[in-house]
Amino acid sequence: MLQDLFRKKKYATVHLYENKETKKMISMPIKKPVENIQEELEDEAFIKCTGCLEKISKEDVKNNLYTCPICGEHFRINPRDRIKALLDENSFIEYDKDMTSFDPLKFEGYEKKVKSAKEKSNELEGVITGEGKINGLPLVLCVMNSNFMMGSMGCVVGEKITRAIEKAIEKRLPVLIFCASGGARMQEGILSLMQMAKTSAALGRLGEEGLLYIPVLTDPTTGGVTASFAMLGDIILAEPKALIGFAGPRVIEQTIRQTLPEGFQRSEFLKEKGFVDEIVHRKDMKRVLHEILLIHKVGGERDE
Amino acid sequence: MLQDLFRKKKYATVHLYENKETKKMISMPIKKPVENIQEELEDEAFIKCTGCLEKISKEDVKNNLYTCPICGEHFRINPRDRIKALLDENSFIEYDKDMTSFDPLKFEGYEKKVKSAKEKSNELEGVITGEGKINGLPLVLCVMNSNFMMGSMGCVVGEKITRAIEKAIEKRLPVLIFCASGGARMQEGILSLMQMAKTSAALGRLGEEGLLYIPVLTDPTTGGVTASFAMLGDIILAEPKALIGFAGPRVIEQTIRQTLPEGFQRSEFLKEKGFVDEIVHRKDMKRVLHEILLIHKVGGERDE
Amino acid sequence: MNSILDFEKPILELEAKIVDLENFSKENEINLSNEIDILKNKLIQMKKDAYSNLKPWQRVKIARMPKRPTTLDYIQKITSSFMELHGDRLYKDDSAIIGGIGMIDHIPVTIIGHQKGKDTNENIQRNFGMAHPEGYRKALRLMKQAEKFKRPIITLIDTPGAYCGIEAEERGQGEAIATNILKMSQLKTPIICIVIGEGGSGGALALGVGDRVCMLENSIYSVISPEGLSSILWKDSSLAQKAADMMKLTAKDLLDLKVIDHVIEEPLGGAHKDVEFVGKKIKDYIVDELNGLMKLDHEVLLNQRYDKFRKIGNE
Amino acid sequence: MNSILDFEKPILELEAKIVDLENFSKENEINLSNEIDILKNKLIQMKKDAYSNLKPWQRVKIARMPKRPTTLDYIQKITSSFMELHGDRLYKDDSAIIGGIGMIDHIPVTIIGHQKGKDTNENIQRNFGMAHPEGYRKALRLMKQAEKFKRPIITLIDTPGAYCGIEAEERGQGEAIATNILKMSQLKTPIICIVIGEGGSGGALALGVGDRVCMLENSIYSVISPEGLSSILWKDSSLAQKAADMMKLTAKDLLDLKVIDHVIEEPLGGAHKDVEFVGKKIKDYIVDELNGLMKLDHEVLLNQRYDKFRKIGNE
Ligand SMILES: [Zn+2]
Ligand SMILES: [Zn+2]
Repeated sequence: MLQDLFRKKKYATVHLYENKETKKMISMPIKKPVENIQEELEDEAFIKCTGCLEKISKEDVKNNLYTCPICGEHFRINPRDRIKALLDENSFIEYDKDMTSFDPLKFEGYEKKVKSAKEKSNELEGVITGEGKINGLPLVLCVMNSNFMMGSMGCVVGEKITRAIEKAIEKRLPVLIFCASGGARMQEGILSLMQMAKTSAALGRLGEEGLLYIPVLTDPTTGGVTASFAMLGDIILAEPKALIGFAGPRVIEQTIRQTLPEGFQRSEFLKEKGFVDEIVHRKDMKRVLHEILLIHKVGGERDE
Repeated sequence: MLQDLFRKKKYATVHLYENKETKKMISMPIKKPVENIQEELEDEAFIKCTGCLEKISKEDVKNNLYTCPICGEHFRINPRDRIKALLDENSFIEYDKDMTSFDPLKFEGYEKKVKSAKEKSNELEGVITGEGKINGLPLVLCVMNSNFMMGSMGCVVGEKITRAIEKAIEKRLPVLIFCASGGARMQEGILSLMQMAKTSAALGRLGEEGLLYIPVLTDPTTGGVTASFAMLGDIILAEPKALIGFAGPRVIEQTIRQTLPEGFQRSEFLKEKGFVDEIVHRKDMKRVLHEILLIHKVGGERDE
Repeated sequence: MNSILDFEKPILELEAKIVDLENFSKENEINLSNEIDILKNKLIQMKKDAYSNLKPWQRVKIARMPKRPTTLDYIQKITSSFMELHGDRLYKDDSAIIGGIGMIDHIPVTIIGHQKGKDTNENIQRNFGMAHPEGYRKALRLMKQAEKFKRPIITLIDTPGAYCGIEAEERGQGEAIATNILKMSQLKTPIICIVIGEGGSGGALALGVGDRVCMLENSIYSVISPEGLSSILWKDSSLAQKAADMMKLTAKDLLDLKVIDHVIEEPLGGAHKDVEFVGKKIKDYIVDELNGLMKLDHEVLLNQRYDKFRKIGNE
Repeated sequence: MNSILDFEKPILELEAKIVDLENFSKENEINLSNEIDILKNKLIQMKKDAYSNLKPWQRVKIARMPKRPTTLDYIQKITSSFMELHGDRLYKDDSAIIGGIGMIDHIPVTIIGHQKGKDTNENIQRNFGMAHPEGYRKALRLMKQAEKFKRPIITLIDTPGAYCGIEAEERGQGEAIATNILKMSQLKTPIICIVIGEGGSGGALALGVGDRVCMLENSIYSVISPEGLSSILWKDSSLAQKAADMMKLTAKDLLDLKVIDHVIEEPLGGAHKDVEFVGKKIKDYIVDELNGLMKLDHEVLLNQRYDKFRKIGNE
């Protein structure tokens, strides 16, 4: 009965992972995420799904926004592909695209690591920022890149996100951040920690202006990002089964000297614990975001 | 070391029930409260303490503000005695002292009950309100009376407390409420429930004016009072071992069909759970309240 | 629980008899239309007699019927789009209270309500609509969100009461309810509260402080359950019916006592007989009232809200 | 843990030798004052050499010494009255963070700090100064209270980090820290943050957003522990010393990086050698800074606070 209710078309159908399905997903074991699904796909025409273990065609996976066509398993998606799938065609205007990391602490080996990350990801840094439209509704968008040093937050990531938020305040636009991060960028030391304060303070101003902020938590969202902008949304969405936590599971296991319960720190767990508003399948993301943007387009006034 | 620190004179010594002592108290079994210690005292010169089970002289108990001179057990105290012990001599000006309950629902047997409560308590209603001074610092004071129909909150209790809060707003004074209540007064039905909204809304205004509100939770504080003004303090104090809860222990036991853990819903338990700032012995109450009032006398400005 | 109430039995029997006669008439080709018309008129009269003079206890029964439409049923009827939001951002997502954002007649709103189940399984999952502190805290989070985005708030009240249990006490049931009551008196956005079933004590009031408070015709709102009152007064919870008669817990009683502003009509027999009808009535009420409330200055709005509760019980 | 650090051993040995000589001289009535003076001068030089050029790892050791004064020690030194307040009003009173109200030089203030224990028992009770979400939420409650009553806020930072555990994650460690960071950037009252020992990552920053941020000379502040960094970089936590040298975690480093505003002097050897002295320095710093900050408009104050963090890492 309740499920029927939510299957009605006029509702945002973001309830896919309710009830029985949720329980099934929560009880799934923690698995190693596919580090980079695109690379694997270059080898042959099929891969084995990490969710259902079925053989699936790479073409199908790609056509399904890098999710399994059989079980809905979400693989990591390149930020450019995500932006393309989400925004209206040709609506994206990128901000600060030339900004690149310096080496503030002269940290041994850091320059080399950044160089290799640039080559591997074909990006200059771990986040892409800009503005665009979803079905005609404008917004500021930041997409983190887990391919760039695990999406770690250094000064450039913090600065780009802060500038994007400030731009949104200036233009009175909502902000959407796709989070994907292993945490702070250690090679930038205390400066990287301070990006948590910088970005959060900017979000504080955004909120005071009555503007909407939606983080979407994708696999993995951990560390300093979880302890700052990932958890500060008016509405917090997550992709299915994403790892989301402050401390990483390995660190916790080392601390408590026991293995973690199944499903711990996954999206479904966080929703149950009250920290995620809804889990949204990647293919529904555009529709759900549009619906939210529409409701927030007008504040307390008729939308006519 | 830590205990030494707090024994220094310059600190408010409200830490009596810290550490080991707390644990001891928390593990004490729930006991039936002494319904009316004064009545018992009329019989003979000694009573048996409900805390330490020692024989103690009524005179000593009275001189100790109705606490056990041996173990510190707190017995119930008449509101007039409490006011006398707390306020500077002759500083109390009572508000609305003639206000008395009507029978809004024409509820069978209610008038008779009120009449008997008046005779038993020698008061017209379940709360005394007014203003006075603690070591020269003015405040508005409400003291509930567990002797008057178990301190239940009907329209007059709600109205007197609301008026006292509004008076405090007018005069820019802090508000102190000694809570003692079995909950809503059923004989006034839905009107009694609405007193929770009325008093809480008044406290909302007090807070918006930047004025201080301190509830002191005494035995028992339950039901509608706990779910309104008892829990809305800037600083919440409690007397030792007072029963404090939303649902009464008997109702909970009936619901869950098991006996409650020892110390459940006692002051020390609530402090541990984060709902009480400090537990203060009745003999320290005046000093502690004076200290708090002093700190709040000036806001962010030097007190010179 | 049975979804046919005792006093409905004669009506149902008569309905069945009419159907029998009609069948008999058709099968045997005997004209009984006169007799059937008489019975049908009698049925209409019986229904009117039974349902328009319901005793408080009968309304208690209707308000608690498992068939009675719930918060989600009405949300479906009154919104053109709705998205449920989850969690208190502190401890848990309590499914005894649901909330989310949606559109009513092109007005963006936040809707929050107690949610009972439709069957035993769902009732266990939703704890029979009895919230823990995290339920009230989720509600508060969503109400503050509504205030931020200048959305009016609609609350749908349907709970036997706040849950009585060890964990609920440990996590501050009293604090959670108290904080909601206070904050609702301060929220700078219109609030409309509608009791759709059971308005059980503090657990109801925690969603019940608004600019307008109204009740469905067969809903109840009280400081304690009839069973609770009778067990306190007479140490016998089976005298609940007697208690209900004394308590003034029906919509009409609360209107007379000026505790509520309006009673929303239900079809004969109760809201479950025609959810569409009741949904329409609720929607019309909300839209009408919001049209007025949304025009008010925040200061005026909050002063009126304060005065509304301020005067209750002040002779 | 040992409270005598390796590099201090020669100093302690020389100190012991001087005492021996003085005793010997006294007992045997032999004048050794020349020799003793030479040694004493040597001792002064040795101390200067050792303590004024401490390596980062040595400061890490000092910052973590069990003897190092804690939040409560400093509260005692800097306030004329203090009352601890308890609880987050949601779930628990977390004793890894303490807070309360008091007077510093006639100024009412709210003081909040991580609290380590003095011995193993107390450390277990206080979880070694590693807070759970409820600790940060208590801190936030007290900070909002301070804002309401226009009291400046002093935070004393001394934590290895936020606790890593199942319950901490379940109750939203990330959410609690994030919310504190955001809210601290908005509080309309002066905030002074002082790192008195370990400033461990997000757990430190959750009390670390203020108008002034300063550090005691031998305290540290970093995004990860040296052990954590070395185990990530070299899969070997025993190379922590090497990591510490690379990390820029000392007070002087952070001053150079413009992350902090000021370094508070400690006596040679560390704060534990003279708590009175350090307490006085802290108090003077607080009073001086508050005198300026309390004169500012809220808007100016908040803009300056925003800019302070806004510019960090912006080349
Ligand atoms: Zn699959
Ligand atoms: Zn005793």
